[in-house]
Amino acid sequence: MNDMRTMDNTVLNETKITARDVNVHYGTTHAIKGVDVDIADRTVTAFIGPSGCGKSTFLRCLNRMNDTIPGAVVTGEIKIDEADIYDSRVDPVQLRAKVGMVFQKPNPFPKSIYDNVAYGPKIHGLAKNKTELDEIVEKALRRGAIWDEVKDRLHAPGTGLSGGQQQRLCIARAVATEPEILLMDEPCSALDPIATAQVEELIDELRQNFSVVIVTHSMQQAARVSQRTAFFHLGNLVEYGETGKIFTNPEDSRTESYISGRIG
Amino acid sequence: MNDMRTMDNTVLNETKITARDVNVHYGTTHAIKGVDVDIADRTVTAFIGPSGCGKSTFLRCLNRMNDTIPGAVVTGEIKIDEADIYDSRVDPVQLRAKVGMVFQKPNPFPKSIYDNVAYGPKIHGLAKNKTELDEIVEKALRRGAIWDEVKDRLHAPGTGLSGGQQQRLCIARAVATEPEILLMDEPCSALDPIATAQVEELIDELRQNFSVVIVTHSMQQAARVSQRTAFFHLGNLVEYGETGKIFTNPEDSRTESYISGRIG
Amino acid sequence: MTDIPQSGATPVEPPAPKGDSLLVTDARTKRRNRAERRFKAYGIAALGVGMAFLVALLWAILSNGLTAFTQSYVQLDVPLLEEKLDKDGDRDPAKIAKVSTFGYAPLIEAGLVDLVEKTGVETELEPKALTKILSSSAAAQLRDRVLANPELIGQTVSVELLASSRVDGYLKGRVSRASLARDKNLDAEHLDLIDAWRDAGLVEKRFNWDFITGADASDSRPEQAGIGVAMLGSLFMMLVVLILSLPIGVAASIYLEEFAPQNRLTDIIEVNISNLAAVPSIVFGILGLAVFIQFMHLPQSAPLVGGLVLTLMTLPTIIISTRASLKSVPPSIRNAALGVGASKMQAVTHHVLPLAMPGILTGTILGLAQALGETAPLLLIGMVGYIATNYPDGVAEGFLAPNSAMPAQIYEWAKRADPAFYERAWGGIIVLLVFLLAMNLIAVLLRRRFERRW
Amino acid sequence: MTPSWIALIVLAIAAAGFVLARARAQAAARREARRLHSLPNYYGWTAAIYAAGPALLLLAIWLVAQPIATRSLTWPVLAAEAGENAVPSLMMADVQRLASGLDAAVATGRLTAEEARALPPEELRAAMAAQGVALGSEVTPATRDAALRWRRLSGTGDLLRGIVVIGLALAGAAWGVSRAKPDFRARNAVEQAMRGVLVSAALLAILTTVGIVLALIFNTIEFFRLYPAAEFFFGTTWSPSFGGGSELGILPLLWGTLYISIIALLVAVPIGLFAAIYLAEYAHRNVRSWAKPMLEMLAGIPTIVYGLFALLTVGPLLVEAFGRGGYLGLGWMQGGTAVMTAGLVMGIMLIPFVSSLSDDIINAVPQSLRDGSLGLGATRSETIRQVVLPAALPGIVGAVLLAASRAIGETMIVVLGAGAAARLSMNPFDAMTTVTAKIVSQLTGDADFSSPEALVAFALGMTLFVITLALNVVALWIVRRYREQYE
Amino acid sequence: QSRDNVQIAGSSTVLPYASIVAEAFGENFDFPTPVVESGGSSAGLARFCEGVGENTIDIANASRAIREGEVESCAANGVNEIIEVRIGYDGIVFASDIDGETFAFTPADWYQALAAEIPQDGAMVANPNASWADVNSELPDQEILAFIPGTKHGTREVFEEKVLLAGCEETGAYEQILEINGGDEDAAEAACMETRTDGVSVDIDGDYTETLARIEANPQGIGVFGLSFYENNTDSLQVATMSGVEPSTETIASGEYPVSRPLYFYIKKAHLGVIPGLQEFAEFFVADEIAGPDGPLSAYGLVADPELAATQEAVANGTTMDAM
Ligand SMILES: Nc1ncnc2c1ncn2[C@@H]1O[C@H](COP(=O)(O)OP(=O)(O)OP(=O)(O)O)[C@@H](O)[C@H]1O
Ligand SMILES: Nc1ncnc2c1ncn2[C@@H]1O[C@H](COP(=O)(O)OP(=O)(O)OP(=O)(O)O)[C@@H](O)[C@H]1O
Ligand SMILES: [Mg+2]
Ligand SMILES: [Mg+2]
Ligand SMILES: O=P([O-])([O-])[O-]
Repeated sequence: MNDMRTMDNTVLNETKITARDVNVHYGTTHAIKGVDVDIADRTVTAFIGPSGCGKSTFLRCLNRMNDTIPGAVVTGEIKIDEADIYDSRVDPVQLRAKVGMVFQKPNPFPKSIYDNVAYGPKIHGLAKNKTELDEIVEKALRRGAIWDEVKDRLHAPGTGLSGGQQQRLCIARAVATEPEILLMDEPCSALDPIATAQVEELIDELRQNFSVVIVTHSMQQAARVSQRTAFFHLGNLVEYGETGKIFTNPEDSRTESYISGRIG
Repeated sequence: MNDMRTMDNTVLNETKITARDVNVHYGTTHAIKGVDVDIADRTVTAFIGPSGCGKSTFLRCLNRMNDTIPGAVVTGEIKIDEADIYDSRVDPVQLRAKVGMVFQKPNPFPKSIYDNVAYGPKIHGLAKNKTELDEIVEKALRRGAIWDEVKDRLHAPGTGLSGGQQQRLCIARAVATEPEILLMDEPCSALDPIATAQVEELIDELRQNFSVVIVTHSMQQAARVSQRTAFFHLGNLVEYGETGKIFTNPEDSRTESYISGRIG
Repeated sequence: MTDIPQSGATPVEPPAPKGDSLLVTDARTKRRNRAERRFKAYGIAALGVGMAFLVALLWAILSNGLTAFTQSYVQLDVPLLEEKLDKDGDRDPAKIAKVSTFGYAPLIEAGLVDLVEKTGVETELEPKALTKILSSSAAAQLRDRVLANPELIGQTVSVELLASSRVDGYLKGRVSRASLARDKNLDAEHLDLIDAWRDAGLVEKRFNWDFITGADASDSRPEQAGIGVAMLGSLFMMLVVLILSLPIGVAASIYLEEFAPQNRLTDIIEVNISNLAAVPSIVFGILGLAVFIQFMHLPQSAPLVGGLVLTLMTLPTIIISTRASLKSVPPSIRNAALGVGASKMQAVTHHVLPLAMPGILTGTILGLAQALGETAPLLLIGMVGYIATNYPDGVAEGFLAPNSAMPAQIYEWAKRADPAFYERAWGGIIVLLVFLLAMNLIAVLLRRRFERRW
Repeated sequence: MTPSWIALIVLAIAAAGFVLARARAQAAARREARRLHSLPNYYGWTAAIYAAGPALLLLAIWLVAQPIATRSLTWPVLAAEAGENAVPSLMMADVQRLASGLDAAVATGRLTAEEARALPPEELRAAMAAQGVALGSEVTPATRDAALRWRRLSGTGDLLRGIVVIGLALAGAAWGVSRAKPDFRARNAVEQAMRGVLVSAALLAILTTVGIVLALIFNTIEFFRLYPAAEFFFGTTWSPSFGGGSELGILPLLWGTLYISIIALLVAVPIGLFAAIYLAEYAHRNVRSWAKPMLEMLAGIPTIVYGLFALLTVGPLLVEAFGRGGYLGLGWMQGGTAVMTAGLVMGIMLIPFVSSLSDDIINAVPQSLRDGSLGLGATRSETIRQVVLPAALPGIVGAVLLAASRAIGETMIVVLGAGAAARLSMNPFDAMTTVTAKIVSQLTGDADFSSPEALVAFALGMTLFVITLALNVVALWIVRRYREQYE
Repeated sequence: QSRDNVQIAGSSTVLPYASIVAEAFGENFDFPTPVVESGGSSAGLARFCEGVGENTIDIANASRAIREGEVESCAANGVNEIIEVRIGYDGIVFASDIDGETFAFTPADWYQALAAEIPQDGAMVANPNASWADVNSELPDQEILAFIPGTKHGTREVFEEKVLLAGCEETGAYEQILEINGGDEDAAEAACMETRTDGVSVDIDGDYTETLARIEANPQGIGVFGLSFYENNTDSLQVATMSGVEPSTETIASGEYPVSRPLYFYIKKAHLGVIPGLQEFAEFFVADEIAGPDGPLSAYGLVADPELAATQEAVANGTTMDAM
């Protein structure tokens, strides 16, 4: 098995997202502690770290989804394309249209599969007419590697899908709006290897034009798809760098022990 | 990497669950097609197969959780300890107390972490008093490999946990009632390698006394923890046998191609 | 929940020995299943109790009110004497109109005397006493007819006139001969006449459309009273209530539940709303009188004002139920929408509202039902009493012209002395319920469409 | 132009603005929606809102203001003639009636505009009667002059109104269209407007409260000027009498309110909640789909029916059981009217308030929670009691509060079921009455309306209002605390 | 929007008569039928006194004369000229279930049956009477149960003064109470009119239909009704005599039957000549063919006013209260 393919494209692009001294508190829980990070454009960045270390929390900071959690307080500075996204002039809606998200728990709308995917394109006006919309939906479902399974039941409810199918539906829903940055919180956790490979292919394809940030527990997956990896531990960003380097030659002992402690 | 540890305990025990010609329909979808299977006692059985092939559906048949889905129709015969669980004399409540379940999507109750775990023991009267209950809860949380993370916030709501923490909470909740058979639907999908190892240890421990059925997408995990593996494909049980044999020498070409197509 | 409620109270069973057959239910499970069955039985019982009361109430309503839907009429030939109605004989409408209903009474008396002779029944009744058989509306009925066709003067016309309430009651079996004997208003001889005329086919009981379409009548002629105009008043009020309270209520709830920051102002609004729910409806009447009539100079007794008052009264019901159902929509749905770049407003209108719709509709049903049946506030803005207007001329008139409402009409009838009004009151309740059912049907169908579990 | 025509024109302008702005935005983006900040429709809506919003608002204000202005400009014509007892508003009403009658006559062609102006005062009443406009008395020359002036002024006003309002709409539309450029945040603008609407809807609650307080306060103060506050708040006797010397203690009324409401809730909450649970969790879909609307009918039956039901059916039944010589031999009850009678019947009426709303809320609890509990071997009832109900609790509390509120506000059932006499007693089989019932009866009674016996209705209303307000504040506070502990 | 119909509000006792007149008025005149609202004398007068103008009512019906304080607050709001019109009398009768015993009362019987406390041997004791026979041996031996008007009703005042207080004086109890309380006349009157609270005397805040329903549920009860209500329900009620006189429009008009009260309506003079039809309606109301002894009002149970002619004149001339 080629678990640790070496990176063939380490050309790092310009910075897309800059985070400085980001702190997140949930009431008294200090979930993210002074994280600084630069995320490059046209790059896949992987967030790894033990469960509960704050990966999802940090990811949600990047498109201000934390705003919706009562009691969550975000401080520090996060800039996307030089613009501070917590600036009062920034419209979180526009931000989220630009920064798409796949949530950790699949959360399809209680609507049909078609409507689930078509929703984003509709509100962003990406389709001029029904045919175009149909095309967009089909393309997104194909990219989400779920088209074959659902093409005969596009009007069945999205909540009646299996766990992995729901996950892929959510991926399709997120890519349908063509975001510039895609945040994916464990997008393959419920997927079989083949579907995983297809999603990874999608990620690779997206990287040609966009930034992708992916949270994963699979070191192999991180190694396969990402160019850069950030390792979180207890709310701290312990180490961040080129994926190859993190996995072969980590600087921090915690990274080292986390990586070597891996089993899968 | 030792992805494919060979089985050291292939002593197969007596049959715990027998399924004959099980069919499940969701309305017009034929999700499970004539599955026959014998699941042994004190054994870990893994269900593998591509996403949407019917693993969860079949798993839910084993403790009659499909009863709660409107439109789901189960036919065929499933016997646990010689008793047909679809017999009218069988009380699904008692059945489910005996056959525990961890769901694919973590679904903690909107209660405190403590109450989430204490819930099962309370309704089954497993604790005489508060102290005993505290002990049970602690033990379950330890077995779920989440005690350290939550011991200081036992009375915080379970819904405020991270994805992986919720998953482990649900595992703890299931083992707290000490079921004879434990059905686990992708219990480690949101877990990091260390937590995964701890849960796998738990599974191994449970196997000493009980039957465990686990759905997993990780071939390595199946190989590591299970003694027997069933491969599902498009609702059919394609192949079922000793894990070692399935992974090294599958009979069916579909099994073969699924296993070899694996990447992680 | 506090700690270990079950096991604290009951002795703990040892865990079932492993390998127990599933076919045998263990003692604890049996006990729990009994509790389960009990629980379910409570549910069935509760539903049964509710239904039983409903059936009892409906039975009472139907058995008391169905008779209001039939009415007795007397067929009478009346000589329209020219010397009484048009002394000058020039058929000048202005002069004909000068003859008041009192001028027509003798004509009717004459017609009755003729009829008695024609049917050949012996009676000692005075001609004046004979008119007790007919409704006092007879003269007006006749006058209207003459004013509409002055050329009838001089002829003998055959008219169908309402029988008086007691004659009607006798024909319906509501009043017996025995009880009428004690009644000062009608004698046994009247009844003999009625029996004879009925056999001759001159007195007839049939379905009473006028009750459903007509206007109120004064206390002395229950047989003429109808609920139609009041129904129209209710309809216009409900239109106002629906048009205002549903959007306002939903808008206020959305603001409070989805947008409002947690601050003093929202707290004050929240407390205010739940408090308004507890304000007695009559106080809303006081408010309506002060604000809408005295301050804003809206017309008195107008459905528009009634609708506004009822809107204020209904709002808390709709807001409370809408908020409750908005609250019950899982946050993951909102997150999903926000995550694809929907604005909060879009997330709410596209996803949350449809999911909360059943609760909103329930609140609307309850609120409208309450508003439809409310009398007390109408008392103060002048919609209760004798408001026998005819049908409004147009839609705007419908909102502004004086009118009553069904519950007010029913309340008014229920107070009146003549027992025939009591029957009408129950009949009115039937109409009100049918109206309510029709109104709810739409909401119920909509609600069924929106219901889903996820 | 009539106001409705102006409104229609404004709406038409708004629609045109919508189309133009939308087209302009699309053109600017070269039909590439991506380049637009918002969906094209939002640009359209912005223009429509700019066009219609201010214009319609102005129209509304104008409609209120113009008659006031016209009146004050016309009054001088009449002032000379008016005696010292004259009532300007009534005289002006006559003028107005005459003016609109003339308008109608001209509109229907019965009179030419010339004739309308030239008609001598003596002939006006007859002319108006022919037009179907009844005038109270003969028309004086001054009245006629005033009417003519009124017609002139309002004619000018109407014209001006049309021009200004439509102009404003055009300006708004133009402004909206001119802003329809790709980077204009049209959606935000529209949503801001929507938010404004939402906030004003919520503020209506405060307005209503202010209105209620204002409607009650003056008479309440007047009452306390006539009757000592201490005796009102702490008096234990309620016995108004016409000749004065009434005792108007609120305590027995409050006690009755509390007692009857509690009994009503004791009936309605368990029955309603269990019915809701049954409908949402156990009943077959079909059963639910007809049983629920049926129960809702209970909320729509007029309360007078419930009152009669209490008086004629429930009361006598209870007396048979609990009265003297009843088959329970208890002798607790003296007559059919009692707290118990009214409470029971009111409880029935309130069942749907609890059941329907709770049913919706319970139904909205996600299935995965039920699965989680059932999967642990819980019975359905355990699942319901320990998982579903707690999750649905906020909504259920709302439903119960709603029922409690209605119980406090109910009159007819109390009057017929519980009696009219106020009493402080512990026995639920005694007749008592409530604050609300007394508000209604004192307000619709025969006492001198400026006497304490009638004014007390306002004080009662105010007191009840303040008490329920205080209770609601406490309830909110408790809910908050409870919630904070939980999260 | 100008109003073109007459607006009337007030007493529910006067409402039936006013509605009969309004209906006839609508039938015979070209003016629209007046709107007659109920809501009680007090509420009606309160609205009457709110001021003059189109958005106030023209006529208030009242089952009692307007009070001093009300006239003052009327004046304070600019309602200075009020025309008082007495339309007749409302007889108050005592009636019981038609199938029960027959009663012949005197005010003394009622006082002794319903007083909260009666004087006995120089002290006030709680009323011990349980049966009508205890009160007066000529009355049937039937449990006392009386449905009397609640304190909101004007009828209650008439009942207290013309029955209870009269009975109190008749029996000599009044003197005894004065003796006991040391000559305080107000207190003595109040004591005479206080009714017992042990469930024997039941206040009715609703209408006569409610009283009737209560008698149906409790056939031994005796209720207080208006004459017209009784006359419409002679098939279920029997009337009791008072001091030997049977109530009827004649005995009341002649003053033989003691318990009755006058009914009024009040017209805002400022509205005459301005509200179309107001003058005509007022005159129509008191016309002989309507309010006279042979008119429909009398047929319905109103006791015609013997001084109707004077009233007619006052209405025609618009004589206001001050001028009278
Ligand atoms: N509630 C439902 N209604 C209708 N179809 C369903 C429902 N649940 C599952 N299915 C369909 O049944 C098939 C099997 O679903 P199941 O959940 O068992 O798959 P699975 O093997 O668990 O897949 P995964 O690995 O993605 O969880 C799928 O095609 C799915 O779409
Ligand atoms: N809504 C919340 N309220 C309170 N605490 C929270 C909330 N969400 C997360 N936390 C806590 O914040 C910490 C970080 O959570 P986060 O979800 O970011 O973890 P994660 O790295 O995504 O973990 P996992 O891999 O398990 O998903 C955890 O300790 C978690 O318990
Ligand atoms: Mg996470
Ligand atoms: Mg699955
Ligand atoms: O309504 P009343 O004033 O006559 O009691």
